[in-house]
Amino acid sequence: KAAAVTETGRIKASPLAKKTAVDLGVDLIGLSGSGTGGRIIQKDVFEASENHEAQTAVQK
Amino acid sequence: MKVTVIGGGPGGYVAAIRAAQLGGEVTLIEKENLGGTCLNVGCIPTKALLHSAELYEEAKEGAKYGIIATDVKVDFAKVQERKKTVTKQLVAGVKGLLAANKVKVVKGVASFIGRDVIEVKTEKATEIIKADKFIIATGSIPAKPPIPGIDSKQCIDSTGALELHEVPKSMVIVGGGVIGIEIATLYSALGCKIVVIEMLDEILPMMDGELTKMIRAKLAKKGVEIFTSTKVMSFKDAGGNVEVTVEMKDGSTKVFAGEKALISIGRKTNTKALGLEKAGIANDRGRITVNDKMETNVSGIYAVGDCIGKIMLAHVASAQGEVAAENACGHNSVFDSKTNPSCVYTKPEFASVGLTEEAARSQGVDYIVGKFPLAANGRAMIMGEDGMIKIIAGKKYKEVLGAHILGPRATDLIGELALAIGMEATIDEVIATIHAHPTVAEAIREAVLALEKRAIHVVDR
Amino acid sequence: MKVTVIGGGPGGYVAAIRAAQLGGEVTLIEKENLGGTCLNVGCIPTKALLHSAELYEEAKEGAKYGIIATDVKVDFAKVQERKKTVTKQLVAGVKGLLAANKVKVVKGVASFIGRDVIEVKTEKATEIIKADKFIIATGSIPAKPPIPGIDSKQCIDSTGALELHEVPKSMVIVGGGVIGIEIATLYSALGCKIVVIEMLDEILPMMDGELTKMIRAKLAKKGVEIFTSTKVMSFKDAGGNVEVTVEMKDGSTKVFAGEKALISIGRKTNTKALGLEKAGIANDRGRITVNDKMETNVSGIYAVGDCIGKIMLAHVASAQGEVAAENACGHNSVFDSKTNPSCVYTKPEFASVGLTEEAARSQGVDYIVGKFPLAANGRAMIMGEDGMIKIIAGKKYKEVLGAHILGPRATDLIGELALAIGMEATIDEVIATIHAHPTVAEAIREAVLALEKRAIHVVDR
Ligand SMILES: Cc1cc2nc3c(=O)[nH]c(=O)nc-3n(C[C@H](O)[C@H](O)[C@H](O)COP(=O)(O)OP(=O)(O)OC[C@H]3O[C@@H](n4cnc5c(N)ncnc54)[C@H](O)[C@@H]3O)c2cc1C
Ligand SMILES: Cc1cc2nc3c(=O)[nH]c(=O)nc-3n(C[C@H](O)[C@H](O)[C@H](O)COP(=O)(O)OP(=O)(O)OC[C@H]3O[C@@H](n4cnc5c(N)ncnc54)[C@H](O)[C@@H]3O)c2cc1C
Repeated sequence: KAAAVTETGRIKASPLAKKTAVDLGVDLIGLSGSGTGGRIIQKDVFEASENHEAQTAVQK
Repeated sequence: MKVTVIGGGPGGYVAAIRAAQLGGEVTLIEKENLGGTCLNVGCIPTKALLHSAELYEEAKEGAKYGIIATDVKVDFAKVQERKKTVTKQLVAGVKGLLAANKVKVVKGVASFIGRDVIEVKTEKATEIIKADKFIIATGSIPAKPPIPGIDSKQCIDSTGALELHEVPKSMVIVGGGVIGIEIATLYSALGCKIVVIEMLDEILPMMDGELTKMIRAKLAKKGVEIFTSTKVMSFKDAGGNVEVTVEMKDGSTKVFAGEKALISIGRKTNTKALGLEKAGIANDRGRITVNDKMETNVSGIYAVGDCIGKIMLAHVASAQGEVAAENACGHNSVFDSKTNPSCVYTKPEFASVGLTEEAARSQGVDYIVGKFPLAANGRAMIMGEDGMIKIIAGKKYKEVLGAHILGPRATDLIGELALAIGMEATIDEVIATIHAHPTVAEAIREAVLALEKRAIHVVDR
Repeated sequence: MKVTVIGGGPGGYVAAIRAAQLGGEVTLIEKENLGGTCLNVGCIPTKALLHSAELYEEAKEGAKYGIIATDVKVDFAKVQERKKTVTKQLVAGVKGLLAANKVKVVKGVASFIGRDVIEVKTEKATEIIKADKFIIATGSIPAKPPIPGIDSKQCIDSTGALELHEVPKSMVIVGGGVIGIEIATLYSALGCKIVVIEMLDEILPMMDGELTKMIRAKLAKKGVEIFTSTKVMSFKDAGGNVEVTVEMKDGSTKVFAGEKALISIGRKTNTKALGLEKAGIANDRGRITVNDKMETNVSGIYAVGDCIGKIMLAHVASAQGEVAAENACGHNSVFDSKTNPSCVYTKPEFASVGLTEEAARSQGVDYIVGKFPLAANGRAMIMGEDGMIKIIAGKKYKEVLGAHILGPRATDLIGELALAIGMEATIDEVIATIHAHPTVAEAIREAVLALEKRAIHVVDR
């Protein structure tokens, strides 16, 4: 997995990943992308969302 | 890195070139013709013949467009000659590309004699070749079902159908898959009376059912008779004809006679001669087992294309060939079929990528559908064609999940939607893209707009 | 919301439908024919005639493909009739769409008499129409330069060229833009001797120069003579012919005679009758000034399409029409031309999107180029065509910046690359997309691979 932020600070993410991230409240910054050329795809957002939920559950 | 590729079809020769680009020392073994099924007896010859057939139909119907040709005839020998010119040129091209990439080509039959060694029976001798990596791309051959009488001389396979010297007066086509339907399109255009017998309840089962019904109607209009849910029981040589006895949907028996019977019920992997067991390569009745890196169970041995018995398409073989070559040369590539288009060269063309509506439904995907009829597209109208574009999108995020085009240039138009699926585009991105006027491609945007009931050139309700 | 649209071309009628979809109470004023320039005397009639011309060429050359037509003739009256059938059908379609969307259509000439009110001179009366929002889409008309003798009866504009009753024996075309070159393609195919005079140093200045040279060579092969850096000095009626005196590149004078002279040096905005000053609408010599929301300086008044005098293309007019309608109805849309394709219906077709190499160079963009010759593409070869695909990408991130296609189906193929540019795709995404075999679209991927010197079907060095 590669970091999905370019030198110019733009986040490389698919449109579907972006919409999903907004919907699930996932922050794309810091996510790494598993798509072509390190792009964040929906799968990455789902995984991040699940990890986040798992972490919050542990913290509680 | 020594890489040996077995088979010179679109899977093998592409793998060989890619491996050479990455610095491999590559040998390619091919027992017959470079280009494999695709260039010699598959994709290219069918499309070359179909192009002539299309020109014939257009010339005959020219009067509608003010182009008057009184006496249009098919010189079938010439048609075949043109086909040969094209295939020869492309095969020579492949030879040249391999040479330019310094791939050593050996003519002969390869088979494994160990995990890292094959023997190649050439015309004169048997060569032993050792390599670090092997890529198997031996393709497939027509399947021949054990139906009584199938050895009648009038029973031909796709290779035979592409090499006829005359247009037969009539033909019974057994199997309504891509090959059967393309050959039906070809010979019906050239004046042959065609009957298609399909065992399943629809022809072209991988395509979207709604559009398939439209192409069926078009074929019917041209006199192609199609019987689905119908099973061939036997063939009988009846002199000039072959008699094909079938069991109809309702259980009754019927006999169709044809000058030829084309057997196009599928293809099977061509791995028998390979000695897979000698190298311990896992396979399922001849279909080589691979993971998404195209690796077999034996480290260093890859397999791609028809010989793995999954998606039997030339562009899939080539895509897998690139992946295997990259992995063989130390890179890390995976094959993903989600952008893989399926095309049928009917008239008009028929193309599909991603989920069909049937697949979406059976997978329980929450989807919406947008459609646009090409009868409302100016460019299609100018060409005297119609058809339909149908887009399947996810209900929640409206990502493009599938696209289906029946219409002129469909096989080339599908590329835009394959890219959309690959990039996880939602319909917003397709809508934001300006589509040139007057093109058939405009109708892609309209079909996508229709998903939100906001198409411009069709009344949305 | 009361929305009044002035002009029923692809800018106006699309704006009207979109505004109606968004709940607007819409009136559309059109002084002549719905569909405007595009459907009546522009895009559609040219392409309808060109389709017949293409069929004629194909029928004549059929022998190469085994299709023998001994006596191919053009029935030009029939060709024109077919064109009329198509345009009539499409115009009737627009009428139906407007009705279905409950757009009120008024036939008459509109002009502003205040900031929120127009008068419409209909056949019988003058109507006064007030509205909350106005969308101006009055299009353009052929420009007529003040050259001596231009009023000679043999001098025609594009409208005249599309309505000839016979194919002229010879034609001098003044202006080598899209319209001039399409009409050259049309009539040269039908047997007319064509000379094109272009003032600039190249025809089709918005297209990529390298590919333009290729189409120039193809036109030359068909007998079209093209003179660039050449200026028309005067026209002279010489009975059956018109004599066109030009100043050649080297300063010498030459006279070309033709049965017709087509003046296709450009188009000017059609805003004179509008009374722009009465509403205080800012404009630059008749070109209405707008921002990227298609708003004029007067709040509530929008302008789209040819009448703003920027990119004079039907799909741009329609895209801007949608934007204006959305903004008029309270949404927030902007027009962005970055995915806008330019197409020329030569044989083969010619299409472009994004930066040309010339533009990239002059803008100082750091770019790389990938090319693939269609002579190496199986599908193009089958069709008997060749050409070139050329991709411009950013040097650092390899994002697609421009794409240029000269080849069969180019106008439809460009859609994939327009989407790529719109999505800021890098070449990785195009490469990861499987392109079907055998299609022309495969060559897009090859051209992109060539950017990294890893094309498969051409030798990269
Ligand atoms: C009539 C027809 C039309 C088709 N049309 C299309 C189409 O339009 N689009 C599409 O995508 N696909 C089409 N296909 C399918 C396409 O041809 C195959 O998917 C493709 O050729 C598979 O490529 P491959 O490299 O895996 O195998 P192949 O092309 O079959 O090549 C395998 C090669 O390996 C050689 N070989 C086999 N065994 C050995 C051995 N032991 N030693 C040495 N050499 C060996 C064979 O001689 C052959 O040349 C069509 C097929 C047919 C029959
Ligand atoms: C020969 C030719 C070929 C072309 N080919 C192509 C092509 O292939 N692709 C492409 O994209 N573009 C093409 N174009 C350009 C295209 O036709 C125009 O860009 C497009 O029509 C512009 O649309 P519009 O709605 O802005 O204006 P128009 O189509 O010009 O429509 C304006 C309408 O407004 C009406 N009108 C004007 N003033 C008034 C008034 N005061 N009151 C009421 N009504 C009024 C006019 O009668 C007209 O119907 C071509 C043009 C020509 C001439």
